[in-house]
Amino acid sequence: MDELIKRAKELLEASAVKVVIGYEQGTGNKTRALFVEKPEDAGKLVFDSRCVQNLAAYVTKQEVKSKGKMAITATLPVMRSLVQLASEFQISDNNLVVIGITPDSKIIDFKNLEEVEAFVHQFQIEIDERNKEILEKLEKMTPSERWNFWIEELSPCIKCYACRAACPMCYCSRCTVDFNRPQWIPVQSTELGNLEWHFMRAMHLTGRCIDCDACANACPLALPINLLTKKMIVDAKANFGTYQPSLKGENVLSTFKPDDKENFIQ
Amino acid sequence: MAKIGVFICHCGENISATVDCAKVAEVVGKYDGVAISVDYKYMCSDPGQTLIKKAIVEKGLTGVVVASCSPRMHEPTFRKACAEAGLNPYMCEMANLREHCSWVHEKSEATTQKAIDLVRTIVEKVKHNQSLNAIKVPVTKTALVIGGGIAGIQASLDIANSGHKVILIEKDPSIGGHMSQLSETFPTLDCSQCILTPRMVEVAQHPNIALYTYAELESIDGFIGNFKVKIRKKAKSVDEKICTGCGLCTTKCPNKKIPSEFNEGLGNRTAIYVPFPQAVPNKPVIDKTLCTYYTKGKCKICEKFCPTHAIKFDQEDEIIEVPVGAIVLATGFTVKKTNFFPEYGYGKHPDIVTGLQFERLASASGPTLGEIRRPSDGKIPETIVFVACAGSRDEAKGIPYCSKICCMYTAKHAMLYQHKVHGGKSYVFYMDIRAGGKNYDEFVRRAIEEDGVNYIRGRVSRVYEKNGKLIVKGADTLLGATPVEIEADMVVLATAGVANEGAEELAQKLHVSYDPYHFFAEAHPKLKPVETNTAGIFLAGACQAPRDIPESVAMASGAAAKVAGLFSQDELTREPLIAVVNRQAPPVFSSCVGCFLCMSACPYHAIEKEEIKNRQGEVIKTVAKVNPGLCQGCGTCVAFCRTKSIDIQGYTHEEVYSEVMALLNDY
Amino acid sequence: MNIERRLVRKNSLEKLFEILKQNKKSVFAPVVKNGKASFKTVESFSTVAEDYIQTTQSSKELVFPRVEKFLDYEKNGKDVSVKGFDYQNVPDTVLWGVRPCDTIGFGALNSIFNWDYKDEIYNARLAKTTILSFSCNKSDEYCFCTSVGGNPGSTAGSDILFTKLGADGDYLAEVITEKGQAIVALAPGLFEKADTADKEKYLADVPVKFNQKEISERLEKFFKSEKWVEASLKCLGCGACAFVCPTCACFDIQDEEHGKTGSRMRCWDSCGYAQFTVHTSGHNPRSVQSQRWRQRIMHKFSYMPERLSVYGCTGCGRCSRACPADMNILEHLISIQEVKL
Amino acid sequence: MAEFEPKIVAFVCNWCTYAGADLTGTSRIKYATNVRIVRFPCTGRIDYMLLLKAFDEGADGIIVSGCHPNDCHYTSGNFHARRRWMTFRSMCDFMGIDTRRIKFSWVSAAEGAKWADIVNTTVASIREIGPYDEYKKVAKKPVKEENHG
Repeated sequence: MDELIKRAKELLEASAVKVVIGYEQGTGNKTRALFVEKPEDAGKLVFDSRCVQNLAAYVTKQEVKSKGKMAITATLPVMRSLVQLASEFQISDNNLVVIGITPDSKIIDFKNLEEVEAFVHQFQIEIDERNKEILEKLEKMTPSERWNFWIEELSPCIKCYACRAACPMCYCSRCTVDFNRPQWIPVQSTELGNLEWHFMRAMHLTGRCIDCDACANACPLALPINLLTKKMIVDAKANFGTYQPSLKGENVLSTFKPDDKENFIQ
Repeated sequence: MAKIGVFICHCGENISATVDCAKVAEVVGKYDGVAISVDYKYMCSDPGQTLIKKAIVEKGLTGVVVASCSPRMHEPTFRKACAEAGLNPYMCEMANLREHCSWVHEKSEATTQKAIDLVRTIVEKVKHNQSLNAIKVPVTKTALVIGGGIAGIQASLDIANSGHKVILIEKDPSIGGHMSQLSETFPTLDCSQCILTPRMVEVAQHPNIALYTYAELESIDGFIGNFKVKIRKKAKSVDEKICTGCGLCTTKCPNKKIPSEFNEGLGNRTAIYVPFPQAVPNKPVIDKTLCTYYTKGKCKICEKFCPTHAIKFDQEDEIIEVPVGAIVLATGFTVKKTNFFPEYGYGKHPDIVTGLQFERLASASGPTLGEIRRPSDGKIPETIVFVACAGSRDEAKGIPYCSKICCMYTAKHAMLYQHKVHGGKSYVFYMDIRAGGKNYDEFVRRAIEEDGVNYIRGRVSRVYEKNGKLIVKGADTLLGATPVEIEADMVVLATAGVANEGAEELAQKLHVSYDPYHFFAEAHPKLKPVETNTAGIFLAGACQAPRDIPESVAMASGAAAKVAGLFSQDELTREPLIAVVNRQAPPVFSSCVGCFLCMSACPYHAIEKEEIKNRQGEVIKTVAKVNPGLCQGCGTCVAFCRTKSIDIQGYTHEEVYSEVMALLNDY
Repeated sequence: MNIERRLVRKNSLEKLFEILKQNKKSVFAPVVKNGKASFKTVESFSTVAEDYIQTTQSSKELVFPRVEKFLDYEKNGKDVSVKGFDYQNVPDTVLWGVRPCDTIGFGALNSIFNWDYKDEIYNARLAKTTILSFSCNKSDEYCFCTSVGGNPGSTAGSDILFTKLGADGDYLAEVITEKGQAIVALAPGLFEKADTADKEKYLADVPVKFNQKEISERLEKFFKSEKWVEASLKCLGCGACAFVCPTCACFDIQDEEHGKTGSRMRCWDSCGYAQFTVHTSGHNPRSVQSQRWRQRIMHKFSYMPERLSVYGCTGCGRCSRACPADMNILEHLISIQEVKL
Repeated sequence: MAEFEPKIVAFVCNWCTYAGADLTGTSRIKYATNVRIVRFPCTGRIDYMLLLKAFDEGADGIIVSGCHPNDCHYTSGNFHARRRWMTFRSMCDFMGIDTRRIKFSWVSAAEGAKWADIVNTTVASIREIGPYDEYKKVAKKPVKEENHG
């Protein structure tokens, strides 16, 4: 933590960046995002296992960007998000410095996003055991049981779109649900409106989601919506091979292989 | 408020026999926004079309639905009729009541109901249609031809003769390509140089052709009709304007032992050289990589002897930028060298040669002046073995395809050998004889039957040297795989034709697709054989797949015809059914967020980045933009734009959505 | 009407619930799922949650549902037939287990839904609702009802307020309104006399953190402050705060058409969304998040008191609990009080 | 009771399957009346949300069809579509949407008979599975009466 504060201070003192995005102590036992703009405020930075909010969601926010060049405290999920964002031309080395935090909590400096990518590629995106079990349980159900499961699970959804807001990949200025000519997704928080919203959200994240769980953590009703994206990761891996964010931008759905294998097209 | 006219066609009895057309007209006539709904015996007939035109004028229709046959049949007819009556042609759509309804169902209420549903769907679509105007793209009437082999030469001449400017670039010092290396050509055995050289000269002298040899494509920008290409003219170290082509320098150059590319390494050249006597242009270049002055810093003998002081050691590569409207790719192919074949000694034995090397031996202008003498000791081979399919059709070698030209040239080689070496024995090992083509099979038969070439169906497993002979081990599969062993003096491998080195890189530069073997891909294997999937770029000759001369020439003329067609108008007119990225008022400018996933999905590289700047010139936003010259209207981008910022004219979100709504709901 | 004080034995609550059901009342009560308490229509007393500080969502959806259908229509040629809201079938409902910081919120909602146009649908739903609230004996760091004029045992807005007298004690039932008396009348035996019971010592202790009036006054001069940006940088722009809030009442009218039939409905909306204020022209007067955050605070603490004479905050703390970015409204309000003008 | 007549929507590309269905017509091959075709330039254009919309509006089954791999008029639209279908289909399956009701096929412009067969087998199988009530229940009433009663 001292190391992190030192790095932040150095960057701000040297005017290498205008703002350092990190975590601070929040309400109760929570931590939350902190935007340090003065070297003397760097001392407020904290880092520990509670810091799970994906800060990459902030690097595309207009008012954060308008501060100028940013430095970001980046855990592995954040780094993955940054690589994906860079591949989608949302950030570049010109506006971002990455202060990496390795999975064993060491500070690691990166010269550029290519180095971040190389670091990230040392780790596979793997679904954790607990969720794997839930996925397997769901897969064993009949389609009807799964249908009922999701209708029931999603029925409390109030469509506050916290899942969207917390996701670094949902940076679109106009979401599909906000598109109304035609209204693809019903605005209403009804069974159908909820089903289609979550269906589409997961589809739009296919090949882009890096499994940080920000969506589920953000949900005020604790809906297990991250299961949908997790399932998409499992399937994308099985169908299309490696699953890693890459600066080359080879997104699962905007690329193809002529010999992609399926067993259902007649 | 929509005023849609609906015109139900009986198509004689083709539709009315199973669909109650009057009922369809009546039901549809009650729908909101339908101003007129009538049925008629033949809508496509003159009176039928007049009916539509009259209704457009009298009722002030905003849209027309013709419910008749497939739009693939008569859409142009009815759109034209509408346009004549003053309605935008894209406000006219067709409901397919014949192919998709009356012809595939029995007469029943369900069939009539389906017809009503189909018409209603199109009515709802038309309500959301927008007037569209054909896209006009200006055309620069200059073509760039890349590659000066026979295909490039033919394409250049054809385009130039149709009155348009051509820039022909060739990476070697002379045009002519592989054809200039050939001795005689099948199936007529006329001399290759004799038929080619006049064409080469014509290129050089043609007022419409600018020829840049020793030049390569540096970069390309733009789109059909409006390309901007940068050409790198490599430094020749010789001022062409001053040089008279006397050739004195080449005789004085002390560096005389450089293997000649033109002679496939069977002869030598100097560091300052003209690749072959008939070269066009017939002026030397200095090979900087091997010239003593360039490599060691001392020599300049050529400069001393040059009577016109044309040698310019300080010459540098020059890059010129030219606008062109179309590009013909004619970069040709190459053949695998003998070192590709471990089973034939990795090219270590000098008397195992490629077909192309044999061409040079058989050529009157070649190193042996046309006598068949083996490279090792110059002896005339008494026994010679030709191996067809050397590498081709061999999955294990990564070349599963047939190189196509080898069967014919191997027959020719054997024939030439028999003609030149009386009493010589020739053998051809082959897998199949593929001699499709005018007079081709007759030619092969002549080799076998009249010239006594021994054809053995089987593959050669090994060639090795023993007591000064080349032992060729193979099998004769027509005799039950009997092992065959021939003691030969020389072996000729018909090595596989492969894509040029660097073909992949060039394709990427031009955004042209290529196959797994790096041959350039045609836009459609049957119907668009000379087009690529990048509009305005065409293919000729063996860069697309191994091709013989007549085919290359035909392709070149085909590509030239496409170019001439493109150049026949000042503006290119295209159907406006293309994708469009939305634009909005500032400060939003567009709902596009610039993720550019569409870019990687577009098969035509039609999506570009557009930087939106404020008045101070600062970039506020980078958004996608569809180049109307390149977009072909597939709509792949539309389906996965998350913000729904791209739409495709003719199949917009609102149009297809309203179709689905109309199909499944009562109205 | 004077408040009547009654005693309800702890094991009588279930009986009361059953009597309500027998009288064909719909009961809307908190139920725990995924560790979160939420209001639901419940059939059995056993599913009703007991131990919760606050529900994730407020009870406003009972009178202001997430989706309220106004009308259905059907087109036949040029004729259109409209079927409006069915007032007859609004169910007789008992809102059970609601906290005083929710009930006080109905006051704000009433003002919003009746200040110019009388929202008949809202009023009809509220008229058919009887509110049985439970005072708080626990609070957490998010609670601040006492700073905004409420308290853990406030009777404002309730028909009957129950207060648990001790951890294992019986309940003091304060019958506040006629609606409350009507409930008592259904089960008079369950409501015993309790003239002397004192609820105060059983209530949660929620200290006052700021002066509401002072905040309002300061906000008037605070509109153009740079602080809004600093304060809202971490705001992600979702609608969680508005949707869980007991007084947020913004909505969006949606039409949905399926061929010749269709309907019109109102759906919850949130001033936190970037698209909330987009004009048809594309212009967005609140183009950045800090302006939206400012709107939220100004609306609740400046505009509402000024125009409706009621504050738009009950101190329930739901928005802070629900915020995925830990935007703690209490902290923000305290900092507004502390900032130098 | 009348036999259940499934409503089936077909999403097809212009160049192969639409033309193939035209050929079914010119060949006068008969098939069930239950299918209605919506024409697209390419399978690459077909937005998966449209498939959900079809179920929303009461379709019992869906056919999606385009050019065989390598035959796409636009070179690669169908390859993109194939990936999208693979993803869409597994998403549907995971959310319990009945994937038996969505038939994907390649029908070329020459396969008039195949088109008739695809339609007939799809109609028969949907007839057997029955109407898609599960989805209709959720979708047909766009607004569930929130009267808490």
